[in-house]
Amino acid sequence: MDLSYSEKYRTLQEEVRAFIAKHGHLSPKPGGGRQKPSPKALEWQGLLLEHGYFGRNIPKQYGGFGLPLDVLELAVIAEEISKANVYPGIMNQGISMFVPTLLEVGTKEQCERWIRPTIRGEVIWCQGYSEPGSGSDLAAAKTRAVVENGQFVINGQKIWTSSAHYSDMMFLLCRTEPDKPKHQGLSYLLVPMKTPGIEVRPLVTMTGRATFNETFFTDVRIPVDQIVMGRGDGWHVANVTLKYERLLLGDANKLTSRLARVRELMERTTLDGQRIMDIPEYRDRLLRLQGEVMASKYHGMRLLTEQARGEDSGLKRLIVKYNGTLIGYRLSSLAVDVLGAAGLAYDAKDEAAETDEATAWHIDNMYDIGLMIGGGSTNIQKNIIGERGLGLPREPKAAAPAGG
Amino acid sequence: MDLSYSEKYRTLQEEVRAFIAKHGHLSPKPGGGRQKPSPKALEWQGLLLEHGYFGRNIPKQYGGFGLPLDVLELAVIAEEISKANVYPGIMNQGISMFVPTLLEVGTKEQCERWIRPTIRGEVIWCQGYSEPGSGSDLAAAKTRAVVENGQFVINGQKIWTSSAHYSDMMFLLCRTEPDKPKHQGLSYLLVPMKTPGIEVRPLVTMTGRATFNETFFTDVRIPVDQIVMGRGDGWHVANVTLKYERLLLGDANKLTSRLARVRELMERTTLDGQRIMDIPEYRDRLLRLQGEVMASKYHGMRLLTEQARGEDSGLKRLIVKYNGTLIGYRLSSLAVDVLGAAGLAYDAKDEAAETDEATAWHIDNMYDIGLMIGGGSTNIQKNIIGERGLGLPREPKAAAPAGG
Amino acid sequence: MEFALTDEQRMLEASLRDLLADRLPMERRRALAAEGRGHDQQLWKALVEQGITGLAVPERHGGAGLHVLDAAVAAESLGYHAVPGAYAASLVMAPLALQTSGTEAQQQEWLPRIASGEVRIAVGFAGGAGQTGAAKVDYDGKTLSGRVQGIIDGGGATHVMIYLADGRPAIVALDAKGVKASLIQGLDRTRPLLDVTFDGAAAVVLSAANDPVAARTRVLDAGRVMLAADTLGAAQAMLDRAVAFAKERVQFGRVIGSFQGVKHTLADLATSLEPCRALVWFAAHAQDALPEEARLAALQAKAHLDDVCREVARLTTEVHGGMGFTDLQGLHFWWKRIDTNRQLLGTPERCRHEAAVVQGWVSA
Amino acid sequence: MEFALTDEQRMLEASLRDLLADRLPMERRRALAAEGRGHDQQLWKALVEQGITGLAVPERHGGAGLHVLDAAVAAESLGYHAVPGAYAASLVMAPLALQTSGTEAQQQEWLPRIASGEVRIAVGFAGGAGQTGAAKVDYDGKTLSGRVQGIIDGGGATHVMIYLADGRPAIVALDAKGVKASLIQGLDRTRPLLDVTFDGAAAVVLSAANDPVAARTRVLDAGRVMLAADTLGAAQAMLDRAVAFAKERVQFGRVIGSFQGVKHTLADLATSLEPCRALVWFAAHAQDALPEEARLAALQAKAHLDDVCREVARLTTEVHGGMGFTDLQGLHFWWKRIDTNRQLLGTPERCRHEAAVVQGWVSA
Repeated sequence: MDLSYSEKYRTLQEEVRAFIAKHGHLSPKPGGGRQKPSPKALEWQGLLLEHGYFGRNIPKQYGGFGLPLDVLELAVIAEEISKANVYPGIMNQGISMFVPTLLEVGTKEQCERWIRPTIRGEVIWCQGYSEPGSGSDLAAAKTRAVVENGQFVINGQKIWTSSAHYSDMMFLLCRTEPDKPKHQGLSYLLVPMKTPGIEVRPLVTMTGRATFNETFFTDVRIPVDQIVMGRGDGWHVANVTLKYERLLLGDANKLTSRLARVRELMERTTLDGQRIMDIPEYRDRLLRLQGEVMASKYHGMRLLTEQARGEDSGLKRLIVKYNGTLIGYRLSSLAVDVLGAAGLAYDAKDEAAETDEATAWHIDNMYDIGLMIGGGSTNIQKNIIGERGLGLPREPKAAAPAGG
Repeated sequence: MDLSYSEKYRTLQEEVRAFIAKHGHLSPKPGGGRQKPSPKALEWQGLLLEHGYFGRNIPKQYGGFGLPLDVLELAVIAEEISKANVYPGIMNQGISMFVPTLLEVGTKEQCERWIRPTIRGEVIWCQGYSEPGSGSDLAAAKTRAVVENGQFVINGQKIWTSSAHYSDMMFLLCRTEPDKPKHQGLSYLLVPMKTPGIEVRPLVTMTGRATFNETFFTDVRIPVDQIVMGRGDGWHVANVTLKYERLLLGDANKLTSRLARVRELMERTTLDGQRIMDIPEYRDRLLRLQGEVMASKYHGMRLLTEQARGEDSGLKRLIVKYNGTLIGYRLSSLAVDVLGAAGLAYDAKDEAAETDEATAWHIDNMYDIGLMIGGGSTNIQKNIIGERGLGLPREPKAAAPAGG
Repeated sequence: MEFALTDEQRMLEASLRDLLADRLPMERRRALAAEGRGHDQQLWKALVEQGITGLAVPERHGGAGLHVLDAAVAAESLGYHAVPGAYAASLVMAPLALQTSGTEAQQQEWLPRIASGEVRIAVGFAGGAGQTGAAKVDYDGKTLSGRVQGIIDGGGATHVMIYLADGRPAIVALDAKGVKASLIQGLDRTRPLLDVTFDGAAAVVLSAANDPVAARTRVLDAGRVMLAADTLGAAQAMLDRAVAFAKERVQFGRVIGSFQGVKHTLADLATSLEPCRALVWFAAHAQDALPEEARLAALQAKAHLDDVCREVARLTTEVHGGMGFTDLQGLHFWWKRIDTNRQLLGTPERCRHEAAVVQGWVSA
Repeated sequence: MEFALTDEQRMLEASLRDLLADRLPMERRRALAAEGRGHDQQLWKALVEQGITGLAVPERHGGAGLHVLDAAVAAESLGYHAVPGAYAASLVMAPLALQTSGTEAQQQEWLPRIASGEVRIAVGFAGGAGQTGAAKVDYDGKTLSGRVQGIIDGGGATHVMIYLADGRPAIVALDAKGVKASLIQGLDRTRPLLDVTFDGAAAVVLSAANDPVAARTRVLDAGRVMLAADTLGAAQAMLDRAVAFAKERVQFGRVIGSFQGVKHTLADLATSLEPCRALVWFAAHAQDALPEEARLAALQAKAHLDDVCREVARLTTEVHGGMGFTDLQGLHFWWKRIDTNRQLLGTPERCRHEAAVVQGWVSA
């Protein structure tokens, strides 16, 4: 057990600090939710890429920095960027999920064509997986593509396409081989969002904001070579992508800073003239959550070490997202209770949503519910933990045919 | 809403009080767990039967008091007996489960033969349902009975036969028609425990006490007419019995008095010189449980009213046992924590088990775990609540054959 | 011994639910939430005709003279249908305040107008109610100055009643001079709160109670029972919808309600929610019939319902999957209602602490 | 940055577990529990040979001079195997107490005998440790009088160390005059506590610490970390057994682990238990390496482990069905161990309160 960084990492730490001291003023404000990158953000992204503080492990030929993976380096960079409160770089589904998928199963041509503009933020991707009828059962996708005159002709509907309204491209899971069994009939297509026949409608969530969309396809035509791997391989490719989604660590730093914010809120909020921190029933809730957050934080450090060693963390990794989401929800629930009646003012529509403390906490609280649902419902996560983590047997196949 | 008793019940209340004033000194001490009734208990039982404070709704010809069911009368009697802290009468599986089963599906001859001695405490029954391989899956019973020379010959093993070591009879669920499907191959036999070939071995539980047994059958022979309903009807009869087991209300009075005991314990126990009731983290746990207990208590009154009206309470009734068991466990856990280090002294073997406060709470706490498991595990209870209470569909049948 | 609703109470419930099912389809609710005024004249008129405005007003003042339990039955139905508009404060707490603290003349002046639906009084507290936010007013014998946040039933209010620190309620017209009232667009857009700043606003103070603090406590507790009943109705609506959804929605070739993951979650929620109804009934009944148990029951009902129903709200939303998170299903109206009720008149933490004090388990 | 056990620590763990798996089959554990002496000379000898008695004793006094984290690794293994006998107090707290509060001569006198396994010191507190029960002694400069309950590691103890109210530890031989010691047959019969009444018993007081209260706190916190680690091991053992059982046991024609009801329960337990290990490691590491974080980490580790593992104990027992409730499976040894650890050196309620004080969130 040694919680200090060795020479190599301290040097990197110094480098990053120097970079921030010199260029930090060029950084856009961090946060701000999902939107098309501003020119300022694109410029900052270029700087990060150039110094290897983004795309550090992506091959040079595809626009990255070309270094071998060293998760501690990544942790050092993330830590310094977070401490200095500068923009960590563009993060979207194209960068976090599609790029690693291409690197794993794409052709050299596909990598050359797509990775560079994607990581530079010039091409924005959205994910076309979920459908209204198949939320967690992705393999039941009904959106169809048939080949006509050397083109895929796509018809159907996708939901939860978060950035569809400003995306350039979609990676789309759809059914191309209707005669084959459920999991073998899918393909993974790359669809320009400007193609005629695509309609994007905003999907308002319980927060009152439209951060997601529904996307409708009516005779949308794309060339048949706009496909990753072959026809019928879609389920395999989609799972590669999902693997990278699940690898996105439930961020323990986020829980730690959220805990600190709730603590601070409890120290300055009063109820009938009494500081809420002095009311033991509230304080005990905070202390319980502190225990959870500490365990998560040190667990994250343990995982980081294993990752750095190239060890397979198995169960330890599988639990992170589910655990972190639930703790995050309990923290935001406590914040909402501390704010109390005076904190019920809520206006998610305008600028206040970003700056008003009460609105921000309420949005977080509802968004946490969304996180439990999104990316595979809680039930599916528990199945994965039970089956892949603990080795328990799968549910016996239902007699009824697939679909629905 | 009217929480007072009408004239009729106030009269009964007066009667019971007068009875207790006159005869109360003859009552054995209440509690004391599962044991063969003492002569004193048998005498008291006779008094209760004679006055209709036991077996009130059992036909006179079978030794009961012969009044029509009026649950409010029963509640009044139970209340007065509980308040006066006298012995409420003998309670065992024969009385609470077997007698109502006979009344529902037994022949007149069977009722005449068995009910009177059973309710008088002269014949003690034990239940032969569970087997080591089939805890919650009762229909998978493997204990077999084959007919030879006009007798059933029984071989196999039962577990959780709580009073087997002092019982006179067992109602036994066993397989008599091995060629028929799982649920249609069972019969419900009545077995004298003195029959040669029966061996009862005590089963020590986590409490360190042997309140249960395993019962082994080796070529045990009983007449073929010692059966309730016909061959192959065992599953039906067993379910009648189980229905009565589930009808035994999770006793809200028990929770209320347990809550009061924990409160009192917290008021007199100190930790580093401070009264535990004054430590807010403990007090808050008690208050949370008080909310649960109050809800259970009034829910019980609501059910009682519905029962008195002959209404079907459905979901409301199905949840009672599961809910009450969990609250009971949480209450005994709190008591164990209040007792703390000084309360770790534990000796379940001798008399102390009945009289030592710490030992009694620890036994309760462990027994609560047993209650969650017993009578159908928590999972089965949740299935029943979900399926019968909320109308959710059953699990699809597994492809694999029954058994196990 | 009858622990049950009377036939009259069942009829009140049935007719109210029929009315609301008819008049308040999801699109209407959504439209009213979008407006955010917390009041709809058409719906209000229908509720007046149904007699809701007069439930807690004595017969001699033009009401039905019913008890807190009747009012709770109505509150549960309003919560079940997530009804936009005033109720707990304007139609239960305010009339009760007038009866406990008003002179006969004051009652004569105000109660008939509450029963007729003409006057709607939002209610707030200058401290002591367990709410966060500004809560301080000075009364100089004639006028009020100060600021109170978190005033309940702001939507469509004509007046506001503020409980002074000494336990007396003061009524101020919202269109009076020296009153600056903001309707707060809040989490629950169907029932906005008021934030009012008073600057020498003319006030009518109700001073007829012998023990004004005790009188205020009765009103507070009645309000808590109403919020608990409303939360109960809202949670029951969410559970009913989740059960229905689980019976229809197919994933992995099976109706999702057949998976134990979903089935057991719903069974757990039903197990914790169903006994809540008896607790709410008892707490409401106790307000009128069992004075010695009234305080504890109101506080525990508020605390217990808030906690149980927050879990119901979270998990029933989860059972709906992605659709539960959208505005399409509209589940969030109930979610927000439950969360809002929780923050008013004392969170569970605050109510349980007061319950300990009431029982002498700890000193105040 | 290496948040991981060293190779040496892994080897310590592996060899200890091999030893225990070999020497402590279920029948042996059951037999030792039936005896109830909390000490087995044969097992003790094996542990001495393994070096467990010298783990926390400096090298110059015949020990291995290892850190609290090493001791925690051993504690987890002992908990995993529900080992009857002394550890947390006798082999970690007592040696640490001697190092923090003893003179060089006192250390020289006692530590080598601890390392050799000859001396086993049970540890108790005359107040301030968050335990219920009698906890009061007077020290007249030479002898001790009074009574202390809940003394840890009573089984096989040769001496007892009592922390006086002023923070100094006093060592008394159990066979000394004026000592009446009862080995308490407790819930966990593998590790009985002591209840000792002193009546003018000769005592050696360790007075070398500059700040005796701070020195006592270090010992208490190290003890809390040991109990947390032991509880972690015990809970992990129960979870491992429940998972194995769920893979084998067939009901309704299916392996029960394929039912979501069981699968999700086990997934939930694994999710809450696995991060506990990192918390225990950190808390142990902090005791030596990060003084500013040591107190909070020890208190939170004790509280969090106690709570998480009580649920693990309950639900893994339930997963076993009726067999879990019997003595046959022996699961209850772990259940009782977890519950016993919870009651020692402060329950979660008490530890969290102290954590709030330590952080200045509230005044003591």
